[in-house]
Amino acid sequence: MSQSTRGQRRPIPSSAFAALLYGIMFAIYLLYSPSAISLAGITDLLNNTIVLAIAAAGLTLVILTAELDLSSVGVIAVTNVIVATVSTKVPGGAFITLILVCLIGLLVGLINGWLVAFLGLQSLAATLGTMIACQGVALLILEAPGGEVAAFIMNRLTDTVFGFMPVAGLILLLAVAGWLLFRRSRLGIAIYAVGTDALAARLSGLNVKATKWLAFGLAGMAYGLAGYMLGAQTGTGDPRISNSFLLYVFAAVAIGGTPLGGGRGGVIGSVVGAGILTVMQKLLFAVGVAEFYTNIFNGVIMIVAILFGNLSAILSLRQKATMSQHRGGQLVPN
Amino acid sequence: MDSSAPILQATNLHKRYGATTALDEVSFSLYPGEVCGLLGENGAGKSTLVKVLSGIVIPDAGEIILDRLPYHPRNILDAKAAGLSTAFQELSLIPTLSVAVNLFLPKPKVNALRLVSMRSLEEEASAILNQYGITGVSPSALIGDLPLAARQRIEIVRAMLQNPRVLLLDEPTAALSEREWLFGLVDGLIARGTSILYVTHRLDEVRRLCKRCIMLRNGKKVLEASTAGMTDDDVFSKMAGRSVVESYPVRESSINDSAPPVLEVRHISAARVNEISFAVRRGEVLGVVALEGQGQSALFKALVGLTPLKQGHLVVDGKRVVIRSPRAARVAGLVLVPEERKSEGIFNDLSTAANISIPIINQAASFDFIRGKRERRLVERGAALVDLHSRYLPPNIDALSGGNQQKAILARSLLTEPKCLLLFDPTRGVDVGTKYNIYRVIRTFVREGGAALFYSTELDELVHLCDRCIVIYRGTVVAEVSEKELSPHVLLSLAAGHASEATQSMITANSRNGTSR
Amino acid sequence: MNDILTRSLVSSRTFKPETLTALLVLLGAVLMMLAMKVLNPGFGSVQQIAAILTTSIFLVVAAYGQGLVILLGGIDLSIGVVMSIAGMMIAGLTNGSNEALTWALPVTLISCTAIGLLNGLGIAFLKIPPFIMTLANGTAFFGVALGVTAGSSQRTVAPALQVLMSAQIGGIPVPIGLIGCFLVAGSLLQSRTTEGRKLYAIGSSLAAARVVGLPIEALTIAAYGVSGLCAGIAGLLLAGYSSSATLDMGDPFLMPTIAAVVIGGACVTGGRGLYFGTFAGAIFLSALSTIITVLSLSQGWRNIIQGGIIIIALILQTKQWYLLSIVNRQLPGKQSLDGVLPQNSEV
Amino acid sequence: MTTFQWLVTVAAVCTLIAPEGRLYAQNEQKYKVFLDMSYSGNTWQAAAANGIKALAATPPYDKMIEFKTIISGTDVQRQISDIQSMIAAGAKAIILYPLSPTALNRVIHQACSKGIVVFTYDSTVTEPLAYNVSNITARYGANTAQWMVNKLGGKGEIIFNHGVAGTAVTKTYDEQAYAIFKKYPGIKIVGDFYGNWNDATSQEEVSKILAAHPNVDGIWTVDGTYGSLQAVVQNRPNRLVVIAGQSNNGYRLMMADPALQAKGLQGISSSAGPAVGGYAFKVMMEVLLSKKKLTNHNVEYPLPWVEAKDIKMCSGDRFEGGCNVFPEGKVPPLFLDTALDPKFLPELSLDAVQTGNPAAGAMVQPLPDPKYADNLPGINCQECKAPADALEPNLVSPIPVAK
Repeated sequence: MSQSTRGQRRPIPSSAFAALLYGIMFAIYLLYSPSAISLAGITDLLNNTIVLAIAAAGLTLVILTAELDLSSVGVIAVTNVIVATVSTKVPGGAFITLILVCLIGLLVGLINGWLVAFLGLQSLAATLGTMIACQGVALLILEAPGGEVAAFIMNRLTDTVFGFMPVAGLILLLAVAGWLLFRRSRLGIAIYAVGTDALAARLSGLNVKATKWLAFGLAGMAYGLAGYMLGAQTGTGDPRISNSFLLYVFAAVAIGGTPLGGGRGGVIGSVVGAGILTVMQKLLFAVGVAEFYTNIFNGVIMIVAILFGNLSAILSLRQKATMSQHRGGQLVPN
Repeated sequence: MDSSAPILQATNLHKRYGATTALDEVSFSLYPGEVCGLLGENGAGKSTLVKVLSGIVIPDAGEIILDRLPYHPRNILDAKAAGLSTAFQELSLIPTLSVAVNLFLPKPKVNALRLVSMRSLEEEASAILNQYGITGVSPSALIGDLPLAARQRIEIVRAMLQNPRVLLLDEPTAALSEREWLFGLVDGLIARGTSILYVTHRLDEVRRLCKRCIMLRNGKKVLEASTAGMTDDDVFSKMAGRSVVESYPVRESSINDSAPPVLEVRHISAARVNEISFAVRRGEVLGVVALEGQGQSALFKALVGLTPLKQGHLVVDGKRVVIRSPRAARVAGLVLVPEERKSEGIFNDLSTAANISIPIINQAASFDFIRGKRERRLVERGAALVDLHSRYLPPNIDALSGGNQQKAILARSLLTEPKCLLLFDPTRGVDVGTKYNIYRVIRTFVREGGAALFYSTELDELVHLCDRCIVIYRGTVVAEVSEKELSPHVLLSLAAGHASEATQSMITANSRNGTSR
Repeated sequence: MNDILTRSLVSSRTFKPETLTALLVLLGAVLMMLAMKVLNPGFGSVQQIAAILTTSIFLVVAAYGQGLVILLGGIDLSIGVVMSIAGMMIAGLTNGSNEALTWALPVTLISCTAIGLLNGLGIAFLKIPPFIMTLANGTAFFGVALGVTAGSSQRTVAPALQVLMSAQIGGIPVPIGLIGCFLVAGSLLQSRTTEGRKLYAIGSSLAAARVVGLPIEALTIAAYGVSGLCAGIAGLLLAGYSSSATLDMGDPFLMPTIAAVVIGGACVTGGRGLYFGTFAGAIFLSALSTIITVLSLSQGWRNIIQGGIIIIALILQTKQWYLLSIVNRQLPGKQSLDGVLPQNSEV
Repeated sequence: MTTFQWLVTVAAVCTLIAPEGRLYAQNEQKYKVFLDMSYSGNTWQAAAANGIKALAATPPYDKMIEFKTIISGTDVQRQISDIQSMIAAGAKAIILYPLSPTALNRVIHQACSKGIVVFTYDSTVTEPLAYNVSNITARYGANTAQWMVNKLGGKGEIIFNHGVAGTAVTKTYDEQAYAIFKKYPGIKIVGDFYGNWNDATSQEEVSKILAAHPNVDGIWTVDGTYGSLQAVVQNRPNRLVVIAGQSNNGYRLMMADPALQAKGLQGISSSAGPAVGGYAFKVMMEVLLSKKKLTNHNVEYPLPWVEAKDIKMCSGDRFEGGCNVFPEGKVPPLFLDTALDPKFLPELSLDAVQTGNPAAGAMVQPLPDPKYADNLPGINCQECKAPADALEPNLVSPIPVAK
């Protein structure tokens, strides 16, 4: 994701390759299941995508700062059971719950960020701790799947508006638009700077710790929102979010072209990555892949998706080779 | 403003890192409108002092007064607010962000929506680049796509942008070829009353810019003097803390022409390398002269198989070799001392000893198990070759100064018993004492039958150390200069491409005009 | 006296800060055991502690491979699946016959190693991020195993394996002996062999390793292969221990292997970590889960405590660096190395 | 390769596989039936799915339906997505193991409104248009806990092996069992853990608890019973326990072993059996073919209940003549004997539940009328009331509480 499109030619962002792959997979899916192009079909697909997409978008913010975050499944579990226990109990439940889940997500994210940025813990391990603890909190709130989600959340957020726009699609568009704006904010720029080179960022006067802290906080908020949308989709609360979901969140980010090293990539790629993983499930079904073959193909397609994304790296390398050499010495006559 | 009162006054600054004292009771003053040089070897505490003043490092003790007010910066923003800004040696630019964004970090201007408008930022940046005389750099270009020199300029401009009352320049010319550009800017700032602390290890720059300089050694201030009347020898001996002035080792030719050349490069092409041929003879140090970015880095990488050859081949000791990896190069007898010590040279989680023994660790093992005693003997032999004290061997290599790290890398290279050493700017960021040490090691190596290909950014080194030089311009060899004709002037004009069509006579003519030894 | 002690702490090559971490983590495990003793005075006999140690063997073994891979800056998410596959294979191939073990054992372990090698090949040559490669490979092989076995082993594990896990030699349960052997062998391989040394180097700086000409690809592949092998061994032992095999039995071990490595003081970006640390981390996690089991809380509180203790352990681990720096400060000034500036504190 | 070349390659691959894709187009006259498994890879799920698959391939159903198995995994959103795909593919009936009693309601409702017959097995959903076939309502927790209390004489230390935290089944059974144990002040729960229905995990955890509490008298489990008992046999071989739980073949063999009984082993083999899957499938097919009309959407599959005295060794591949356990070595110890059900599923042989292939010569037999289940709010119905005695045992009679 280049900061500017003018001036020198930029390598094609890997999110573009992810989008291309998505297009191809969707096209094949349509070939086998033409009914999927209907509004209902697309609404279903978007509804299936949105939880993963929002969670992956949140994780992207953390990964851009060159940290890892496993807490997504924990936060989603907590906020999902909150939606299922609170939204029908208070007036205006849908809105109040939305605020509540965002705050809870933010809180957990800020705790993560504090542990990582200010106490210097390794993010992978620290967020593993908060993930387990959050799952515990979710179990305390709701012992078993159940509860009830306000009808407004359940029905409106999974439906369409204006007769053609699935709400999930609208939310995804808003998220993408929000990201495009956020990328232009000081914090957005700082996140890239910190992830690229924390030392240089610090010497530039950026507050590295605060940037990471806020990135974790925002990510937590996104997880909270993902839990909310999960509630909308299932109409219920479930204290158990499977670990396979966590792995899919990471896979979505990686397939979307954001390397775990930080500083490169972006939210749009991750949203597309989530789309790829969701349409993959549909595609495999439509093509007639069943039983254990699903697992095998799941694995193979993930690898293919990454190889596809690597294309962008190869192409930009080739481009680099023709550009000037960056590093060199100089001559100093003494 | 009262010109006699110091704008910046530091008293008894003290900073320790664990067992090391980085700053030891350092006091100094900086007056309005002056450039004060800060000299010292690597590891003398210059960078720490800069970082203390910039708010990056908090001193353990000591007082600083800035413009008559107590000054305790906790971070770089405090320093900026107080009117002090810094151009760092490490370059504090973010490679993945554009020139414009980097210029205005950490707080680029935002519009009513609190968003950064790239267009207005780039327009403003463009004006600034013009104003500071930087041409050929698009404000929308990514820093990572720029040559090092351009990055350094932007770093300097960024520090100056703040209109600081005190400006710290930490080795601002380390990657800069046109120093006059900087000198002009410095002169302009001085005229406006800005005070500059100028950190360097180059005496000529100090003479050119500073009326006064201070010098650190082992964290202590050892000298504060006017630059007038200072001799080079004085300064070097003070800096190194030795009474004997070091000199280049005697270059007694040890070239052995009876044997085939140790390394013969025949018409190789690779990325950024175009049809290069040359030979390094036994007992010879062949210098490589080039301005920055002429393909010299690619050449060295191609020689050890880090980048693939498109055509041509190498002959080592008269035998044609195929080198596709540094491993193959090592087997063939070619060993690279790489350009970027921090990232390509050292293994910073490993001890110095392990860093030295790693390529030949199998020799210290029986049945694959490393024998401690055997490894120690091996490492000590290598350390002795480069004069590295054995107390540096156990600790992690990242605790060592740059010079000692470079010695360890040399020791590692020598232990593999190479036929030809490929040295890419081995003295960059190395203190004076170690430099001479490295020269000696190289000469000793070739005297004992080795050969070396030596690239340096310092012409002086090339002139005094090499038996012969080749000049690379735009990816190809444009001239060859024999020992007799070596002089900074000749090399500079050839490297700049002025004599790309040069005939031997022209070079000779040039060398006569130049200040040959 | 103090000086001599501190000097040996700091300068001795064998006593790395990671060793201190590992010892502290082990101390934490011991403290938890003592807390159990307080909670329940009947606790504390050798047999009881042996029983707890026995249950840690799977983690101790599987985490070794994870540790090697993390040492390279990678991660192996296929460990759970490989463990299950190993158990299923040994049950399927032996079908309760000890004689069949002679060939079934190598076949199983070679297959598991092969899965690991495949991970390594994708990572080293196709440059697929380890996270995705191992996840995808694990998912795919889970599918293969599901296709072959229909989800659960229909055969019995060879009795010899079961005996191995419950037998005692000279009063010491065999699994504990195995843990000891594995700890010694693993530590030697990781810290004393040339390959181990090269792994540290590659994990520390890939670029430098390339310049020096270390066999990066080969060792990457080998490390993932060893990870597969260790997961395979752990799976065999687990099948022997529980006298049965299912395709989900390895899953609970994946996250703990990562946690054990990190709690043991390794750095997830590579280049740092000792097997002794991983071992300590595994024992710590076993003790933690024991104490949580005995506390009789609702699962919610169990999770909260478990997560909390992991975080506290990590915080204490970072504080330990202060301890070390205090120790360093005791050194007399002339001992200091000129120009010695720890990289991270300088900036 | 250039991007263009890649596109061409991909397009070529697409055209190659496209013709095969019409696999739903033919066989229009057959009923399209889907099995949606969620978990895969444990003994129970494998046996249940194999039973269903074998029945689907048993005449006359093999000619009548087009049967397909989908593995959705443990992520509920994927199960939703797959059910949507099944609706789109024109399913006539779906039999599934639901991951949540409530999360699938909307998509199941969608399916049912399109006339698709939706059956769940073992786990349930609260959607009233779907049919649940399960024995979650058969009070496993209350019955087994009471049985243990009776055997222990109302006092003793016990270990409580929960199932999977956060599932409806675990919550239901735990509630019942806790209520019973609480009635008897002599019963002391000294350790509890979530064994995740996994024998290896259960064995580890029981070993740890035994280390802390060497005098345990009983273990209550839902699954992971064999592993739990193994832990006792290994750590305390001379003093065994009273134990309630699953129907693993190895566990039943141990229960019936006089040598172990002499050391104090008393066991009950109950818990949900995989045969519930096959039973649900048969009921579903009868509903689909309009052979049966259900008046209540909750069907109860009878709770297996086998005590040591009831255990009888089989000589063949079927449970014939009242036998209910296979000799050691014929099946692995974890094999679930309740995968077979001679009464409701006589079509299934041992091979059928192990491989999913139909038994040779078998024909699907009609089922007797089903027993309808109690209501359990939040488990199998939404706005409903549980029977007043839902926490009481109905298979064993309680002993008086000792004062």
